[in-house]
Amino acid sequence: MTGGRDSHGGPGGPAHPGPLLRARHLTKRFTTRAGGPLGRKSVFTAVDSVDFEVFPHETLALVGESGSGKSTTARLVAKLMKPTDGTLEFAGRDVTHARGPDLARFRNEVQVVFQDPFSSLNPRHTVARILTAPLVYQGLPVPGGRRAFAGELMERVGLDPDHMHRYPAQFSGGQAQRIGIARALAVGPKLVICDEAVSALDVSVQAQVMDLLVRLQRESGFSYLFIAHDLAVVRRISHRVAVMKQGVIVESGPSAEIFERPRDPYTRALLAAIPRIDPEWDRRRREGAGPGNTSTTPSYEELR
Amino acid sequence: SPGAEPATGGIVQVLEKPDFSHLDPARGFDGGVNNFYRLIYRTLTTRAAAGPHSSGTKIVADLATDTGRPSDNNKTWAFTLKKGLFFENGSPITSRDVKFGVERAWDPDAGIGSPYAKQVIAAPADYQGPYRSGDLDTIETPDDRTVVFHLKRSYPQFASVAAQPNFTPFPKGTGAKAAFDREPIASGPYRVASYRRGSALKLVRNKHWKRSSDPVRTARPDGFVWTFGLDAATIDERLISGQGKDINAIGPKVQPATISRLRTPQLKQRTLTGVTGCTTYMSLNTTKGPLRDVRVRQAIEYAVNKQTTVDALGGSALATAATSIEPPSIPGRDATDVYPSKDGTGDPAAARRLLARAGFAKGFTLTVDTRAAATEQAVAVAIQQGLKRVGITVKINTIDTSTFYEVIGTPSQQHDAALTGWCPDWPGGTTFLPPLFDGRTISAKGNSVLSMLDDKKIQKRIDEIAAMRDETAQNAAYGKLDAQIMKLAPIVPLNYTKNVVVVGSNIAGAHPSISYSGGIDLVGIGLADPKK
Amino acid sequence: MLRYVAGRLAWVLVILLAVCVFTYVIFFQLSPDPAVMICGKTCTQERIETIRTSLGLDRPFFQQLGDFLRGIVAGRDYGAGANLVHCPAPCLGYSFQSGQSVWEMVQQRLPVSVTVAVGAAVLWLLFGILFGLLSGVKEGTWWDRATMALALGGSSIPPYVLALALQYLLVVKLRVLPFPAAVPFAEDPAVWFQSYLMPWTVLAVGYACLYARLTRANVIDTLAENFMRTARAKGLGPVLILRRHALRPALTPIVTIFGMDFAGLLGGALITETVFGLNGVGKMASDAIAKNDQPVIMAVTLLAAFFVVVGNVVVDLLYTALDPRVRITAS
Amino acid sequence: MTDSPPHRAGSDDSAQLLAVEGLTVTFPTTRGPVDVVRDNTFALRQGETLGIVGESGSGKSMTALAVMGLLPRTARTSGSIRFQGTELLGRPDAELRRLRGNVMSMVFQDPLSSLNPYYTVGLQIAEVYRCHRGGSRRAARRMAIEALGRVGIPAPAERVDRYPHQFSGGQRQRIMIATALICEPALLIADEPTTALDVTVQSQILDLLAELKRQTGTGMLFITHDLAVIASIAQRVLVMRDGRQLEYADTERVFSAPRHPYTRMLLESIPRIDDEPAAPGLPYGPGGRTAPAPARPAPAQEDAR
Amino acid sequence: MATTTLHEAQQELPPGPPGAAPPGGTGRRVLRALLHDIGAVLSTAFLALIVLMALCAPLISALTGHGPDTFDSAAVDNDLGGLPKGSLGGISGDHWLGVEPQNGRDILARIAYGARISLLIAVSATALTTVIGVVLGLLAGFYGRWVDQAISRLMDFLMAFPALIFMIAVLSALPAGNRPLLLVIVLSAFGWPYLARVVRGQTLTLTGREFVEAARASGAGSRALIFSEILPNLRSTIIVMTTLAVPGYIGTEAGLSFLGVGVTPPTASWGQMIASSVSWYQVDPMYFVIPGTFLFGTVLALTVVGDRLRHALDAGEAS
Ligand SMILES: Nc1ncnc2c1ncn2[C@@H]1O[C@H](COP(=O)(O)OP(=O)(O)OP(=O)(O)O)[C@@H](O)[C@H]1O
Ligand SMILES: Nc1ncnc2c1ncn2[C@@H]1O[C@H](COP(=O)(O)OP(=O)(O)OP(=O)(O)O)[C@@H](O)[C@H]1O
Ligand SMILES: [Mg+2]
Ligand SMILES: [Mg+2]
Repeated sequence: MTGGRDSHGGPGGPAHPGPLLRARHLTKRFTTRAGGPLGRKSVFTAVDSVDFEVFPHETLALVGESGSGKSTTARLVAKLMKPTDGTLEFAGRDVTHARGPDLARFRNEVQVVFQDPFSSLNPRHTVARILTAPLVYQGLPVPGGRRAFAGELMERVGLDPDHMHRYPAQFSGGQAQRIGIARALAVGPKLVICDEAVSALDVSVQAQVMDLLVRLQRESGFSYLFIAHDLAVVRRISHRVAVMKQGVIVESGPSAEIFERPRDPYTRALLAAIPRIDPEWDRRRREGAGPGNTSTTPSYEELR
Repeated sequence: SPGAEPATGGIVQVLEKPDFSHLDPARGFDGGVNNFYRLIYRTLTTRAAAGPHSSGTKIVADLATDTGRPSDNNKTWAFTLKKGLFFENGSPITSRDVKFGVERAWDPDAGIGSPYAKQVIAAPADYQGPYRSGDLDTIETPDDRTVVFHLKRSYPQFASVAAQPNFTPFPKGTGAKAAFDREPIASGPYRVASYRRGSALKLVRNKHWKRSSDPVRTARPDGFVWTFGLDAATIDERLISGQGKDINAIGPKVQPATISRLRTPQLKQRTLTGVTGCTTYMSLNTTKGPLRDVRVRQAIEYAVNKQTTVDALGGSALATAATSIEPPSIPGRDATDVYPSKDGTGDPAAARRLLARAGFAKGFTLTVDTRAAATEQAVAVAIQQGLKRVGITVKINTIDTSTFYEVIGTPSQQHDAALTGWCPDWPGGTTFLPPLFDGRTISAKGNSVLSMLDDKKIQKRIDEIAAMRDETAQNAAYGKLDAQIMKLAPIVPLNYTKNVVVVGSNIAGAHPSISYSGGIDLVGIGLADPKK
Repeated sequence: MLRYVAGRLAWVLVILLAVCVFTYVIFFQLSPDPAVMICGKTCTQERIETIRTSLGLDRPFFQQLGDFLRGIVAGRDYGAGANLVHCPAPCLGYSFQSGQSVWEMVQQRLPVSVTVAVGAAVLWLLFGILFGLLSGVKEGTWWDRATMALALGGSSIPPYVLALALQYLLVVKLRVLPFPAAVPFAEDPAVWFQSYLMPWTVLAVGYACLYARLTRANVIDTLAENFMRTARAKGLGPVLILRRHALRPALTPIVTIFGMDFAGLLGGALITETVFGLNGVGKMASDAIAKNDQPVIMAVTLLAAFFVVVGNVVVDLLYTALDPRVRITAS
Repeated sequence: MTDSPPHRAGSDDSAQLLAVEGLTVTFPTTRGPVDVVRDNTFALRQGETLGIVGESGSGKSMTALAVMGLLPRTARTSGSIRFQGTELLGRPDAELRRLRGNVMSMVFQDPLSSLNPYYTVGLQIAEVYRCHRGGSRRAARRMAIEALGRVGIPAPAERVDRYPHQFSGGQRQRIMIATALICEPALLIADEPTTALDVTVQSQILDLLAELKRQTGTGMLFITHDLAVIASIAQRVLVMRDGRQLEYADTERVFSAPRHPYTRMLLESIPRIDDEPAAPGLPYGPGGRTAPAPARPAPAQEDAR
Repeated sequence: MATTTLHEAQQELPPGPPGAAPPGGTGRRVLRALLHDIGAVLSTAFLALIVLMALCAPLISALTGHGPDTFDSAAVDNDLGGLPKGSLGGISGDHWLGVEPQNGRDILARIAYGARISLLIAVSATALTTVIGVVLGLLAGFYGRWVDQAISRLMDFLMAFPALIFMIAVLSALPAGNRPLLLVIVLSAFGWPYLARVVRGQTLTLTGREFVEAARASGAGSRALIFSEILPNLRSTIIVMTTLAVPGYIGTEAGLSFLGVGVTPPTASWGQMIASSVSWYQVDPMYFVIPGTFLFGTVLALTVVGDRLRHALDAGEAS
């Protein structure tokens, strides 16, 4: 499904060259065997002929049922997994079978934040090394030296730069997740694939990180493929949303449209299931804080 | 005591390192297996049994009634078989069986043992043994008990040749396809009951052997059991500790490290020392570099410290420094040392003088081929240290044991010098000096004249001595020739080795025999108390 | 899967063939002439030639190799006339030294080697893994330090020394064991066990030390994994946690080594067999080397190669079966 | 879920399940010991759910692990943890073992690394049951399939024999939950159990937990960042920051009248689905993307919000 | 020693400038941890002593007046098979560590000279084996497909040969030349597949791990993936295999020297000393005990240093 483009940011802008990323009929089938290597073979289609585009400066959110193939799609888009079928275009180039320098360029421009924070960090590397690794791997200079660079990145995502020489296992889940985000930002990519990148963060840190992401988008023009379950987060950050179910994109469109006028029953079910805080409590709190006086809410920085 | 008269009965255990090379007497030919052959095979003549009063070197009649009757200037030898001789299957031993046994020496497959029959007995050039070429006309069997050999040339020591293992009789036609290596046909007091190659061999009595027909073999025990494949240190350990059946056991030469353990009275009593009759020597390749100069070779003779080579072999208990090529066990030997020094420690001053005269005052480098075995390497290092005293640098070239003799026996491959030894096939100069110094026999492969000495005078003398009729005079002449050769310094005799063995406490009748490299003569051995 | 196994087995054949050719070149072409050795000390050129002819050494190299290979597959004839011998398949030739059929020799000796190897393997797996596991779990304690120092000592002692020392202690001094001998099991199980005990021990010590250290290192690594915490959170007993959750990840690399070691031993434990005078394949090999008995060397090499190569196939299969993650990446 | 009657602090009508007092967790680091949990005190009754919220890295997981007795070996713990009236701290591991997985169980935060990659998920679920309740392999397997089905894994009978890496993030998380629930524990510690789940599955899981609570009176320590979830299932809330307890009160009180400014800030930061998108005007327009992205993002100067 | 260099190699990213290095910098921290560990300090001291001894072997000879090859017939009893005179294998003021039986060579001098050969051969063979084994194992495990096929089949082929038999065959066929070098080459040629197979197996597992995938997504080339991501996770196995390889190679060298294809006599090597002392173990136990102690001490020291190093590195990452 290509989905209709909405007014804000359609390819109509003359300076705009077209989609940054275009996935066509992306399909992934897994072959599994039950009960050992000699077991019965079964084929499972995790991603089924999925089409979508991500435009420059745009955030496409991918939401959907757990196990619907979002992470698999992310892996396919990041070229970490060979698609069974379909093509992938990046900045106008077909990168489905990119190798060598083409692939290196692609890697420079596309970064990934993984869903599972600890598993995606090398247990034998210090944070400093993890954070500088993308630059080192891509043969780029580390601006300001390793320490300063890593320290700054850590600060940006709200981590204590003093912990730079710790190993992943010494961090909490949310901290590890932020290390993953910081790593993705290290090289200044064009597209960042965020697979549940903020799910393990408390709301204030989450807000800080999302602000960072948005600011980067504004300043440096990042695009995001943003996978999340928290629809409020999705609503806040995304321009367009694609809803996945059982390997298929069931609905996609501009964020506002999806949230306000969901068409697919599954989307509707999703929106309906969002847990909400008793509005009465909210009201009472606001009142307690004094009418119109929001300044009693301390900023994150103040609390530190 | 091990020298006492053994009782009848019991089983003698023999602990051994490697298995026998061949049970087929036409194929096997070394001290160990020759000793064993006498238990199951009989030959026309044989050596007397070693004993308290016998060194075990005298040739005596065995199957034959006497040690042979020569005629035609020692070129024709006739033997008559005793009466009442049988194979293990009960069939009588005839002169044709003897002839057939000897003929097998010409078979290209089987005849790899003692070379003397082929060397001495006349035969057509293309004769290839009984299996391929049939009968050999030069061995006649006029009747069942007479066999007559026609020789190529006069050979006064043919009685010794007739004692070689390949003069064992076999029923005509048997023994093809190496059958005897598996199932020998016994003519001696024992027969092979079972044989697992590499692990065990069992001998039991041969019922058809008549004690009356055999003055040499006492055959006291009821049988023998060989255990092969044991580790040298383990054998020493077993014999010393003497547990269980090991009190009835004998074994090979002990390791040098064991010598110092044999000091207790009980062990001293169980320790036997025999002379191997062999000389360890270093050959000097007279065709190479500085060694072409006889003075250089003589200098080396002086420079070597023979005493340290003795130490390397295990000290005074296992070897003595050599003074001449022939070891003391050879009749007619002349003991005078051509290059005398105190205790055989060498005379570096004399060596330096000779070297200076030859123009090698600064020394040179000498490459010595050595077998890859601990003792040989130790000897090589000892020589290295000795020659270092006069400025000669020795480079030790270690050669894998399995190929050592082939390499040094190939003149194109051997280096300046080689460390090896020689044992005579029977006591006398005949099988000692000519094989080592007759330059006419130098061959491109399998050469035994390692010194490459090609001296006409010596060759002439060898021929003269070979032509002598009287064996004693012959041996005396060889003794003189020994000194004559030594003046040319083609080899450096290093030491005469000894064989020290420990026997089980119940072993009796054990006497070392020079004929079998100082090993205990098996024909006289037995147990003191068979019931133990 | 089946295709994979078939492919690997085909490779086994290819590798064995390559080993065959290589061994043939090294031992029959580069090494000195066996005929001269057989010929003995008083030897003539023509005798050497005759021996060469009868051994077939005078023929062109490829013909010899071809004959050899054909012999393995289909059997072959040796000699001519009255001396003609038919050697049925699998024919590995006849020993230059003893004239015995090499195949028979192998058949006789293999049981001894297998007994030695299996017994030792049981011992070293048992002790190596047990001690490694305990040390890994008790990392840093005195027990760990002591065990690991012991393991180092064990791997620094040459087996030869250990063998003699054990023999001196247990057999000569304490007299609790007999001198080792290759007693068949059927003859007397008790004596069989007693006489193999020392060879097993000596052979096992070195391996046990290596395995203990490896197991320890892997166990320590595994214990640091998050899933070990899960296992504890489940309230599983320490034995079950170790046996199931720690051992399998820790032992997968050891399976690789074990396959190689064990297969290598089936080709004969050279030193142990020699020291204890056990007439196994290893002893046969060392004797053959000492005498340059090429057909025997060839056979031992092929035998050892066969076990090792097949062992490697088994290990690879086991590995994929043991570690489910490998399957997807290896395919 | 919100309709379950909130427990009042100090009411004695139901048994005290867990009482934590002055819990402090210290890690030795290269720069000296660091307290990651400081003097934490809270209690939990049967059938009650205590929600723990707080800043990332504030020691929530460490508190949970301390209760389970599963802190890393290097950690030092002090204070008191009483479970069903008995002190857990200092109890020999063998005794704790009988409790773990059986009467108290835990869902870990990082599901992939918390599952053993060498075994099928079926075995990993079943082994808890067999360890504590015994029974045949078959029966345990059936239990595992059933448990998988209950947490909403499609085709459980087929997937029971798969390995962890073959599941999606949310599925792994549900496998962890299934494992923790199989023995119907008295105390369930859930460390961000639903972060990887979409809201439909999440509500399904929350229903499941509520059901369990109703049936067996399970007490729950529920760690999450999703305040809406807390609001809907927890009777009491503990707010943590920097290892310290900032606030500990009834849910309603915390949400309607937070005492600590941090709590208030947290509540203000909750993204709301009905909010206007934060980044409405897209920054790209003509010439929007001229300068290349800097290799290093500039340090944060101000709160962008 | 081999393990030390291995670790230094793994520290691929150089630590910051010395002045600016943080107190928690890996290099410093590890060094500090090692200095605080008495075992590590003692072991390093012992290794340094051995190296010093090897380097100063001629000095030691000059000091004691005994070269490594000089015979001393007076020190052994010719009539007792060459047993050293005096107790404890002839230890005396003249011969500090006693003499060899049969020829009376000074054991101290031979130990010192032997250290040169043995350590040179064992350490370089270990280093070479480790490098080849680890690299090829990693490549095979990481790339799979034809690379794996090629490397694995080569390993199969090399491992198929009974190593000892073939070392003998190959070495005796090769020209004498530089023996220690040849030994190192041959030992390594037959030794690496053993390590490589283990490494390959573990690499197979690690390649599928998510952090490798993450590094790939960060733009890591295969080389970086293999050497910076996977290799550090193989540390434990490599350390164990490497430390145990040292005595193994010393033993093999001894065996080969004994069979005449190793170093040529009279060159001393520890292995050769141990091998020839074996038969004297009862009557002159010191002859075995002394070189044996040196070998054991060296291996122990190597392991302790390797172990402590790993520990110091791990100190940070243990959870
Ligand atoms: N092994 C360790 N050594 C030192 N500090 C550690 C160790 N493990 C965790 N920490 C620190 O302890 C603090 C608390 O961690 P914890 O995992 O409890 O946080 P959390 O509240 O669960 O956070 P999140 O919501 O991000 O999971 C963190 O700051 C973390 O860096
Ligand atoms: N290696 C694999 N082998 C077999 N099946 C797999 C494999 N990896 C994923 N799957 C299946 O593919 C489907 C999609 O997985 P994916 O990880 O993409 O889901 P997701 O949308 O990211 O879900 P979640 O939100 O729970 O993370 C799942 O049903 C999963 O079980
Ligand atoms: Mg996912
Ligand atoms: Mg946490």
